[in-house]
Amino acid sequence: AQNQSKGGNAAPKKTPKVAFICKDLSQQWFIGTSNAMKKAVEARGGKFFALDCAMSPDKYMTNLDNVISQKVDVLIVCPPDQKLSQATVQRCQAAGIKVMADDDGLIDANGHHIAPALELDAYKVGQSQGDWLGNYVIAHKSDAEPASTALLVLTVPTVSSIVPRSQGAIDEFKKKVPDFPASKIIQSPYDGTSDKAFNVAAATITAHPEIKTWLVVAPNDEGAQGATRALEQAGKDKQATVVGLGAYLAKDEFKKPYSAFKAAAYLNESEDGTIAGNAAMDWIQKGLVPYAKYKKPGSKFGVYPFGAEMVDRSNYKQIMGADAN
Amino acid sequence: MTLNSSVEFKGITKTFPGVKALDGVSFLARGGEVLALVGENGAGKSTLLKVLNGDYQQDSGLYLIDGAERHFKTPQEAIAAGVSVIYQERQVVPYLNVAENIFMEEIPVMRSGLIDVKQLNARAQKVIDEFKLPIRPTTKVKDLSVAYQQMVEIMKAYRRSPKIIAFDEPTASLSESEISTLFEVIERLKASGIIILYVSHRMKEIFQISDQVVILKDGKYVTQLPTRSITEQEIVKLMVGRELGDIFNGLSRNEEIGEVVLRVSGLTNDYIHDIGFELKAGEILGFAGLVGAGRTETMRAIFGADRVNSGQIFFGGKQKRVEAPEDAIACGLALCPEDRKDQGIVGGRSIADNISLAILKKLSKMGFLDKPKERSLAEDAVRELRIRTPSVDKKVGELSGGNQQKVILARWLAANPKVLLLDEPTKGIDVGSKSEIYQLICDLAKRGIGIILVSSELVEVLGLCDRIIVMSQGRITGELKRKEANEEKVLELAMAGM
Amino acid sequence: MGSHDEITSDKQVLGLVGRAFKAEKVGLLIALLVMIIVFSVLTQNKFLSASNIIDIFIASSMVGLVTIGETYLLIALQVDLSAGSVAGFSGVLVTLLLSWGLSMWVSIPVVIVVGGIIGFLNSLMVNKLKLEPFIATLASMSVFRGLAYIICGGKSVFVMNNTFLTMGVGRIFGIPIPVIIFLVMFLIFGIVLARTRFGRSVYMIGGNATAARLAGINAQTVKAKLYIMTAAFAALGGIILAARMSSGQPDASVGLEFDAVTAAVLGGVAFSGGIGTLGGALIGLIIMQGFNNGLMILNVQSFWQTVAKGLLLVAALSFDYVRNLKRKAKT
Amino acid sequence: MGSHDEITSDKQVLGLVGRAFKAEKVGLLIALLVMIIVFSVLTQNKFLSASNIIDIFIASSMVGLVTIGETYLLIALQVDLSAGSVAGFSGVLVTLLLSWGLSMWVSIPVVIVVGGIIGFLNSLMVNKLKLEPFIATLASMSVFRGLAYIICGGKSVFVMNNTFLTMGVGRIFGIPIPVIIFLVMFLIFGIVLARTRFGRSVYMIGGNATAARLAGINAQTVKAKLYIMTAAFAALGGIILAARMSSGQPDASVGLEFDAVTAAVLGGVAFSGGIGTLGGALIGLIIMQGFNNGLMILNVQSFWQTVAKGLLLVAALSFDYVRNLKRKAKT
Ligand SMILES: Nc1ncnc2c1ncn2[C@@H]1O[C@H](COP(=O)(O)OP(=O)(O)OP(=O)(O)O)[C@@H](O)[C@H]1O
Ligand SMILES: Nc1ncnc2c1ncn2[C@@H]1O[C@H](COP(=O)(O)OP(=O)(O)OP(=O)(O)O)[C@@H](O)[C@H]1O
Ligand SMILES: [Mg+2]
Ligand SMILES: [Mg+2]
Repeated sequence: AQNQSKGGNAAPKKTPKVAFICKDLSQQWFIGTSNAMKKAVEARGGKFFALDCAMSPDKYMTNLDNVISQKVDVLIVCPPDQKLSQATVQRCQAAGIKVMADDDGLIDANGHHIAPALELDAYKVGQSQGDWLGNYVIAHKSDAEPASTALLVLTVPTVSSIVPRSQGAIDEFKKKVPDFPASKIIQSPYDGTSDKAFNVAAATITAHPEIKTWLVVAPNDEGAQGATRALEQAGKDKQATVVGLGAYLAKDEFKKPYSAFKAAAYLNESEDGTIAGNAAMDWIQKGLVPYAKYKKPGSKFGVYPFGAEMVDRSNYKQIMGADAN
Repeated sequence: MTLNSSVEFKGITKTFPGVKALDGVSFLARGGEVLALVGENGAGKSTLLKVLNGDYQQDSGLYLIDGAERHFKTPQEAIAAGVSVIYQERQVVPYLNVAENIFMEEIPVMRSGLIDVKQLNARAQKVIDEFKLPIRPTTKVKDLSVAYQQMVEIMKAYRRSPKIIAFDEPTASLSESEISTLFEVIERLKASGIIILYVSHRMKEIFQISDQVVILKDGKYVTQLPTRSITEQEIVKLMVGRELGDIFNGLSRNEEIGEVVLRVSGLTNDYIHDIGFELKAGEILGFAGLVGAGRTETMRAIFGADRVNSGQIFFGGKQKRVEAPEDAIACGLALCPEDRKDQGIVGGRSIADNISLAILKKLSKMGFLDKPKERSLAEDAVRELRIRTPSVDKKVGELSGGNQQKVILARWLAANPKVLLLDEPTKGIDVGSKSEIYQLICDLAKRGIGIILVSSELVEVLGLCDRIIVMSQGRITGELKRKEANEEKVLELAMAGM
Repeated sequence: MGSHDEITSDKQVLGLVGRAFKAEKVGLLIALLVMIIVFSVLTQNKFLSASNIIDIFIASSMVGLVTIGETYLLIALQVDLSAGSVAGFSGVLVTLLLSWGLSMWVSIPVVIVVGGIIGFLNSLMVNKLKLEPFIATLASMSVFRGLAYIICGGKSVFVMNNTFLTMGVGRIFGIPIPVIIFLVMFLIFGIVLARTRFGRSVYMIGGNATAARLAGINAQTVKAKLYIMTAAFAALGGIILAARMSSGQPDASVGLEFDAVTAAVLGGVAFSGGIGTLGGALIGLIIMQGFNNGLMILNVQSFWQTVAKGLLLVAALSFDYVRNLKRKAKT
Repeated sequence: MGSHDEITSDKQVLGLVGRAFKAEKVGLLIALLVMIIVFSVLTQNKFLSASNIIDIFIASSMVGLVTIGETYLLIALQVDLSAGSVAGFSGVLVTLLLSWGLSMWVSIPVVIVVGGIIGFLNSLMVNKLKLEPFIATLASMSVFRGLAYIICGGKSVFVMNNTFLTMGVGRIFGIPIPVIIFLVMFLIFGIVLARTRFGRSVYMIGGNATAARLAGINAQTVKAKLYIMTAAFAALGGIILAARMSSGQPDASVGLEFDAVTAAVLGGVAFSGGIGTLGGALIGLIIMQGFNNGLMILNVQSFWQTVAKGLLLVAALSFDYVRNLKRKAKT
């Protein structure tokens, strides 16, 4: 492996080690990002391994202990909760390990970034859902009968990174369709699975028999799919519009002749992983602090704004490429 | 010495759903005397002791100890007041050792709060020595035979130095030697002025140990008499309400012994060695021996309930592999187990369910149970064996000990096998019912069923069996024909090699 | 004697309304009634609308299948914690098979058989390795959840096969097919449990395994059947869920077994074995799912839903408190 | 009798090596050893490095505290499924109290007392409402997880208090404080279980409840103590975790109770009550956490880790297979 460290220290170094502590490696998104990271790191002669927290803060701490013992060069983290940021940075500093964040930034009590981050801004992703839905409503005049139209926002209140997605969707939608009555925006909790989303959506439909046109935003594709099936079951899918997030289930819904599941925020997992993996290797091999060019005045670290792209029936193939199959 | 101590029951009444277990029972027991409490199965003996122990609360009536009215709300209060009751059902903690069981609520501790193991074991050893038993304080109770587990219970009650001690059928699983040790202890307790209540169905013991007899019938007090002033026949008549002749002479026996139905040879496992014998159709074969002789283990080995290291089993001349009870049952074998509580009853289920357990196949068509038939079968059994219960729907766990035993027996009598192994079948059954059960056994023999009767009650083996095999220390030490057998000969063989 | 006869005939009168309405279940029925009344009032009768009742039954259908298995198991003093994982695994497997082009008439039976094999493995651990059911099935819970992810690489699998989807969303006389499947299974297995030799042996094994064994009941065979049955039901449930959602998801049905066990226990099945009926379990299931549904209609905040569910459990079971008081007085 | 004496003295010889090394635990020790050897080889000795051993113990510390409680409970034929929720709730509560400006010397005791009260509530359900422990604590699992979210509005709470954080990350003679706390607790409660009257009464209740009752042992009091103890340990664990994470998180420690029960059972504690020691549970715990750690070092893919964990459970418990074979013969 070639070493191009700037200090002119030409002594051969051992293989660089990059670790990724991920909040949930059972999610398709993270599997994709971690695979892309691995590819990027290994392509440049590094060694990469990923550790799963299964959404548990305890496992995160155990994993952290573990990578510190293993003396990795760069640690990429996506913590199950951002309140773990300071513990992470302190521990890594003490151990002399470079740490950077992926998807969720590492922030202090005031919300300032305390490590470089590629941030999947959950709020922004939500906004793009809200934006799409707002445009759709305007274009199709879906809100012509306000008394019988409602927006169902499925959300998972127990997962801190999901809450802002829903909020972003609501805020942006309100901005686009300012006349939409606030009383017709219904937030309902589910647990992230299709099954529960189905039950919640079905109960909400029952609770509001007067609603004929349902607009639904879900923070993942499972939720959107469950809601779609519930709408079909209640016979209300033809007038409904469901927006998901991830597009991994949406792409197949698009292949059907009709589905109320009409759009999703697509996140490019391999792009995310590739950027992060390369940034980590640059840090080790070139001493370049990641994402420095995104540094805003006054802040210590740069944050790469990783955004989502909305896909629907018309454009998913070109935007998603191989992911569309 | 408190020779004037006493316990007096006045009008004790206790009802369970559908049964009046005790109905105005009054009597008095004095210190320095053994009072035997007798009555048929379900007469209310155990219930009375549980009331005294604070385990059950009577509906009405009261009891006085040393003239003062007492009312124990928990067994704990009873223990504190010097009452110690040994229940009919063994109550040991299997994974604790002997010493810990004996001293359960009074384990000695050091000043640090830690258990004083040395003292605990020393004190336990002392009690064990008083009972002259060859067991160690540190042995886990689960590793003891049933008899020694029973002795552990007796020692537990004894070492509390109680004022009143009550034994509920303590000898049901003991052999002669333990019984005589127990009786020595009881004599000593008696001499020190303790009040002793003694429940048993064994008339011999009652005359041997008791001073007073109280008879209960259907939950009611019948009479109290000095033991000296009454005969066995009189007691039985008062208990049962009719005369019983000599049980064994009155039996109508099977005279036609048929072909060999079961042959065992060289049967060996961890507990038994080289067991071999033959059983013929219509024959009643007794197995005698002291506790721990290996009779139970022999039956279990034949039945496939225990592993066998070597040996062969032949049914009707054909060698069969018996690896599990199903195999044995398929060959026409049935085993009525010795341990009622752990291996016999399904306490949470009804009498009918329990009686039909071994014949579910016969009772069903295409997998569906014929419930009316099951019920009538159970009702017949209840009548025939005089099981005291309001209905066949009652949970077996709520029956008296003797009645539970009758249910188990009814299960196996209904099974109608070719070979029936009965291990202590009359344990805890009252004298009145015994004669009926003996006749039932004889009737089965007449139908050509080969029967093995394992019993620690020698009179039973001698009176009922055509032939007696005696075991000692896991081996067969001899075989006696009915005509030549007597108590001395059996005992001699039972002690052989010890 | 007299008084008891009266009791019996009382019971027989009640018995006319069916086994599920036995005196012992009065507490349960009161709980069900109270729930229905409270939610009907709170939701202005939406709770009792036909479409909502169907929703409750749809939500019950999958848990319901597993509840049958868990009820049998609990009565026999066993438990299967792997049901949720098996359901998840089966949902992924069936959609994978379909996506490889296999016909659903092959895929479904294959997956149910695979479920049965998993159940058989569970029973081997219990019967042969003598592991505690709780631990043995906790192990397979872990194994099959892992395999669910592995076989699909962590990605949900989409199904397009319309005949297959009908199984999840089709209706017959207005009743969704999953509901029909689950109710028919309840009926069949309720009768099997209450009326057949096999059902009886389940009770007897739970009541005293040693006694049952000595009476010639092969407890190991019975247990094997129960584990196979439960896992097959879980597989069927997973298949139906996949058909309902038109995708197989590796993270589906986590905790399904706990819901099923909770439903059974709410319905009077005891952990101590030997007690309970499938009719009771059905009521328990409806109480549980009805309650969840009611909270959802009311759109109660999710955290409070969690709290309320815990309280429901305690409250519903405390309806039996009076009975317990009596029992306590006796012991 | 002769043969029996021999067996006992055999045991005594083994007993010299200490209680934890009793014949019954040989299987367990072999499992531990096999695991250590295999991982040492596979990880080129990284597994046995001092820092990794400390990692294993840190990872064990929180589960360990709850394992103490669950071991006691299982021996007494009880179980507490709410431990993880109580830990999560306590972690949030303590950080909230700290964030309101309370001193840690007030906050910590308060939270442990609150934990104890939760335990007491659990015991009330079991003792007074006569609910099955599994169900009673499943209910409080739900309730207190909900409350954990409610008290913090679903958002984790940050802590700055450095003295408090020391409790989670500080070291004494190079050993992390959580590890010290957990080992000291194991020692103390190990002695209490093995050598005190209270400990014996736990075995008695689990071994034969009727016998215990007749001997005047107040099972309800003992159970109440056990539930209080377990919940207090869970609270302590939650506090320590919060200190390690410098934040209280409402979703922390989900499933903690299952890990604790698994550790105990791996260590020879039986679900049937009356059997097991804390020494065994400690070995079980180390096997479990060591295994997790080894898989992590080897960077086994997470799905395969899930599978492997299930297989470990089966494999480790099957080391007792031979012993079980004997037992089987005697049913
Ligand atoms: N817990 C209970 N629930 C219901 N009925 C009971 C209970 N305990 C005892 N009984 C009933 O009370 C009656 C008296 O029983 P008890 O055990 O006192 O008889 P016993 O004289 O000891 O008989 P045995 O000689 O068979 O031991 C029986 O009919 C029995 O069924
Ligand atoms: N569960 C057990 N654990 C250890 N040893 C046992 C066990 N059961 C029986 N034994 C031993 O096996 C031997 C034979 O016991 P067994 O019960 O067969 O005798 P038995 O002749 O039937 O006497 P009993 O009159 O008690 O039925 C005894 O030495 C006994 O201690
Ligand atoms: Mg009795
Ligand atoms: Mg015997």
